[in-house]
Amino acid sequence: MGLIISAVVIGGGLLWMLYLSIKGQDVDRRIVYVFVGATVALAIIFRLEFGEVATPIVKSVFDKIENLPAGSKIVLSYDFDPAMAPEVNPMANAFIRHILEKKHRLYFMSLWATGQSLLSVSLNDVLKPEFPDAKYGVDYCNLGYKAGNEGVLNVVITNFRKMFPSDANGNSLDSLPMFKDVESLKDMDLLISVGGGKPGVKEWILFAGDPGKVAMAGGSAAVSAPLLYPYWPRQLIGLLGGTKGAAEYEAELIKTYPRFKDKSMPALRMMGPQTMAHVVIIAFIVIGNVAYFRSRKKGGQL
Amino acid sequence: MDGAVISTWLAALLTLGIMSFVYKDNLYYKICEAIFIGISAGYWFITYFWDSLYRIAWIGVVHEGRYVLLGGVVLGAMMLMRLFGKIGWIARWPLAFIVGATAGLKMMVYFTTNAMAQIHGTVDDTMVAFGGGDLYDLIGRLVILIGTVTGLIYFYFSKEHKGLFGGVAKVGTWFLMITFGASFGYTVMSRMSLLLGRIEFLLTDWLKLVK
Amino acid sequence: MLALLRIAKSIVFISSLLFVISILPTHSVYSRDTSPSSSDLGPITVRAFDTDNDAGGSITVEWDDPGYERLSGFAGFLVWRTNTLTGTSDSVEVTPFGTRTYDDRSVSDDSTYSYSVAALVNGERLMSTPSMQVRSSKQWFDGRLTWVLILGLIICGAVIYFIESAKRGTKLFLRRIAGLEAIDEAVGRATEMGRPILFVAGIQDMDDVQTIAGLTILGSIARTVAEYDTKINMPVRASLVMTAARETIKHAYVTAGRPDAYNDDMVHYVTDEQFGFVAAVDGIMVRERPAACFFLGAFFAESLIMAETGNSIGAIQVAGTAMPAQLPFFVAACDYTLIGEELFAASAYLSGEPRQLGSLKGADVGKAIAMIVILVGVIATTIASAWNSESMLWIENLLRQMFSTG
Amino acid sequence: MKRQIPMLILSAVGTLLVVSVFIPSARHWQEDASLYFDIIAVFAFFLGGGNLIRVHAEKVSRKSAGWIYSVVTLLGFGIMLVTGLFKIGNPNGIAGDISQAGSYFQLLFQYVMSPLNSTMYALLAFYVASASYRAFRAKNTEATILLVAAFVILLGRTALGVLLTNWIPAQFSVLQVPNLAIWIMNAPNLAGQRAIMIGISLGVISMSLRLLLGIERSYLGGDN
Repeated sequence: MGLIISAVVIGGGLLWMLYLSIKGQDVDRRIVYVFVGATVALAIIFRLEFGEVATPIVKSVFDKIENLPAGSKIVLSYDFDPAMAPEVNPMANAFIRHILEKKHRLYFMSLWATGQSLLSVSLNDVLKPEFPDAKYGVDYCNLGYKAGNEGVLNVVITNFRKMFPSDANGNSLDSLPMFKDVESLKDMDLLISVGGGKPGVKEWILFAGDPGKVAMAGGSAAVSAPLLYPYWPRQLIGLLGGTKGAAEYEAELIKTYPRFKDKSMPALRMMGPQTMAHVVIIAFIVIGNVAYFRSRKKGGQL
Repeated sequence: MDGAVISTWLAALLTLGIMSFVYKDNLYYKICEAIFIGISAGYWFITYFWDSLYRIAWIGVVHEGRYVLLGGVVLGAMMLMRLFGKIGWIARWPLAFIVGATAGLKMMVYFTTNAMAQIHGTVDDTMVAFGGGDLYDLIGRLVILIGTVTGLIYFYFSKEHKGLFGGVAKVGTWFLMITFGASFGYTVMSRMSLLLGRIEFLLTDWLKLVK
Repeated sequence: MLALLRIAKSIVFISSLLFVISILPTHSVYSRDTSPSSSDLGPITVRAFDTDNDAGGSITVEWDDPGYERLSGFAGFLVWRTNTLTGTSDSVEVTPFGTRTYDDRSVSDDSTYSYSVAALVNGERLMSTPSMQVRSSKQWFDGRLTWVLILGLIICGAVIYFIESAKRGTKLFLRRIAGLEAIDEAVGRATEMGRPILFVAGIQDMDDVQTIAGLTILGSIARTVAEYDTKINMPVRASLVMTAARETIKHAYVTAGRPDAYNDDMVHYVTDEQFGFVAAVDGIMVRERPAACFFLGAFFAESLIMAETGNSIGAIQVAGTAMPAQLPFFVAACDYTLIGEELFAASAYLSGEPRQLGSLKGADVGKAIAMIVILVGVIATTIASAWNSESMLWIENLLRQMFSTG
Repeated sequence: MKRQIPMLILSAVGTLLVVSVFIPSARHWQEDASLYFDIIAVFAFFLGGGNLIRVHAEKVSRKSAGWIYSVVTLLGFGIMLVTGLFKIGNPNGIAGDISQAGSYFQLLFQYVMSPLNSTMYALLAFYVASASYRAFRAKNTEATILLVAAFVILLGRTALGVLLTNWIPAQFSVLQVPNLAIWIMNAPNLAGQRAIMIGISLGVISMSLRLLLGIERSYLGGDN
């Protein structure tokens, strides 16, 4: 039913735009805006979901976490702000679930001031309710945010305590058991940065992963993912690009650990409406070109 | 009404206010914009204040005895001389410090990580360009090689883009266009997801139209 | 992706092959099943040396394992350190399985040390003979960066050479850049229409070299603006940029001989928040309707929001950034876009000053080197692999060494 | 004098930091420089924030057009300063983290700033659509190449691409749209990115040298 309504509304609208274009009228940009909004809203109201299969670049991150021996040390850095959160937060949550499920030790930090707030949301909404046995200071800890962008990495690559004398809650690092054998980032088994701006995955590669020779994985907004491709697979073991990457990771996680099936997997859910919106944009490009060639045939100027 | 309801309404009203801008500039948007500017400027000032001034400068100098940081404080104080007309020119000193540090640091970072690493990567990717692998690999490597070199030729400033050189530079622009088109197409999905997040908030959390 | 994957696969394959070869002998002699007693095994040999390329305070210890790790009661290797000046000894670390090296970062450059390594088997310490005495020291030069230094000197040398030769009056040719010629046109149009100019120097602070590049272009634009007496509006996201931009514009007005027309309010701080800043800039655009918009500096997601809003009010738009991810949006929505390097070259072009132009010619030498290296590298590796040429292999390895950055 | 000393500082700091890359024991200068930058930036904020207050206060006092919005901005700024400086409502008091859940500062961030931020960012979806409609037209060779590349990638990121081309037999699977999209990302796109990145780094080098040598110094102002 929903599918039919959406198809009629969206298809009809597109045909109307095509008709206008063939008649040689240019479509007002506001119509384009209304259309995009309506498409997305319809797709949300009548939920559509597609299956996802992990591509190699995502699978390699999953396999890395999957195959590290239990108790490995993994840093997860929240390098994003609320604006980017819908796209990359699902990645961070999927990482938390996978890492703790595998009984690794998880060190949270953030290079973005706004990241620490989102980090505490993750801790309260995902980590604490789903992993009640995880002990603070033993299984995970939160270093919080430090100003200084990649300068922070410059320091912690040789010495954590110099930059973080204490964690986000004011405990000295020496009082946390999981910091006993950690001096710097070099002692980690895997670094994961989730972000989409600067500092982000790229800065982590350049200032931490590369100089420290520590395995590095990333999650990034789709916009910056192509820039990170050149680093894969040499300087980056894998990368989750955009909601699609997040959805692939979620699908892989559910496949391997069915107990997460009933948990919220926002990226998977978001893929349906996105695909719809995509199709509409493709249609816009086609219609735009029809309009262009029509006007050219008539000898009109653009 | 409890806090959750108020906060949802507040967020929804602000969301709609900003969205109204795509239709046209209006009073509602102007209010949201004014709130946004005031709140966010305050937010950042407070964040810098506690994280840099207090945690780095004050704790660092007074409690940890890292007197080297005093240099930063002195330079920062010089910045404020801008407020006093006559000796305002002193503010150029910290500015000069920052520009010098940026030039020095960024020059080396860009040189090693952008230039050297990318050249290394290109040689690596196109290695054994004419041996090994199947046709697919071979074409891929050749394309990377040709694209990188012709792209660089496009950026070459000291020769007119004419004749053969101009032709090669033209091929370079084609590669740049593919790059731009590909990045654009690739990005569309993530842009959509942002809008999705907001509309979902409006429909689910606020209007409760969708569960 | 497939090509990269194959390369990755072959790397994994070769390295695993090497790994297998390297562990073969020990495998065949000692397997867990035969369980030799510890007395059958030879001594552990230990080597300690100053960690290379560091700032001192660190000694690297390496040892080989004659087979202890395969004993059933093995618990790890204990690294034991003796300070040979004071005679005190202590254990520094028990290394995890499979480790044969330890970087002791708790030493002082003023002492000498000797290291032993003990295999911990069934609660026993099977101690090696101590290593030679060693003292940590700092290096004055990081040897890994030799090629960075050499290549850097060549490129910087080329830039300086051309600056100097331009200073002496050598004529330099530079091709035209369309986006730059549009700048005067844009300013002119704003003047004719009596509408202001909007200038945004990116959204990064002064610690980004793109912001500085944007400001240097602002210097040229502001001079034209001052001469034409056009209005300029420059909202900024970072306070330091505000200070620097004011200096720049003021200087331009003074140079143009109109210092009295300058006003600090031309540049105003909005907010440090990325999208708060965008909200304000969009508001300015639709309310003040600038005839020309300049977006020159480091941009992120806001690039398209600003450029499309500018497009909707019909302004002439010139953009320039070295953020590759944002270039497509500027290309799509602006009239002219300075792509990457052109942003940095723009101020030199606009100034027309020979020394500045010379520096661009120097950068071209860098590009020539890059192209030559890529081509030579590809030819050498191809020949080396196809015909087993020793000399080509040597060239390939040399290039690899040159451009590996650590 | 007013220009020579800053020039001297600039060149000396820049040169020292370049040199520090090569000297292991001098690397901490880079950290120190980053910290200095942070500290200077806070002080500079007093100028920026001051400017913000002055501009809006002037609008209010002159009752110039839209002065009421300036009142709102000033109020918002003031509220954030007060709640943040005194950490009002912070469960851990003045020693607590500023982003501590429950503090007024954090509440304002979460319920006012966050939605504004996300929505402003979300507007991009509209602008991407209008830009696609208007700008992606096959006007000339360059525009056509741009359009085709974008089109293939767009198709490749959706199920539509799979549906359209999965009739292509396996030995030509490269031509299936999703694979073609990946190939474009990894071959020609990568090449273009590389050329841009190498160009940028050389641009930064020549720009930095112009700064360090004092050839380019418009941002430092004049002698007055």
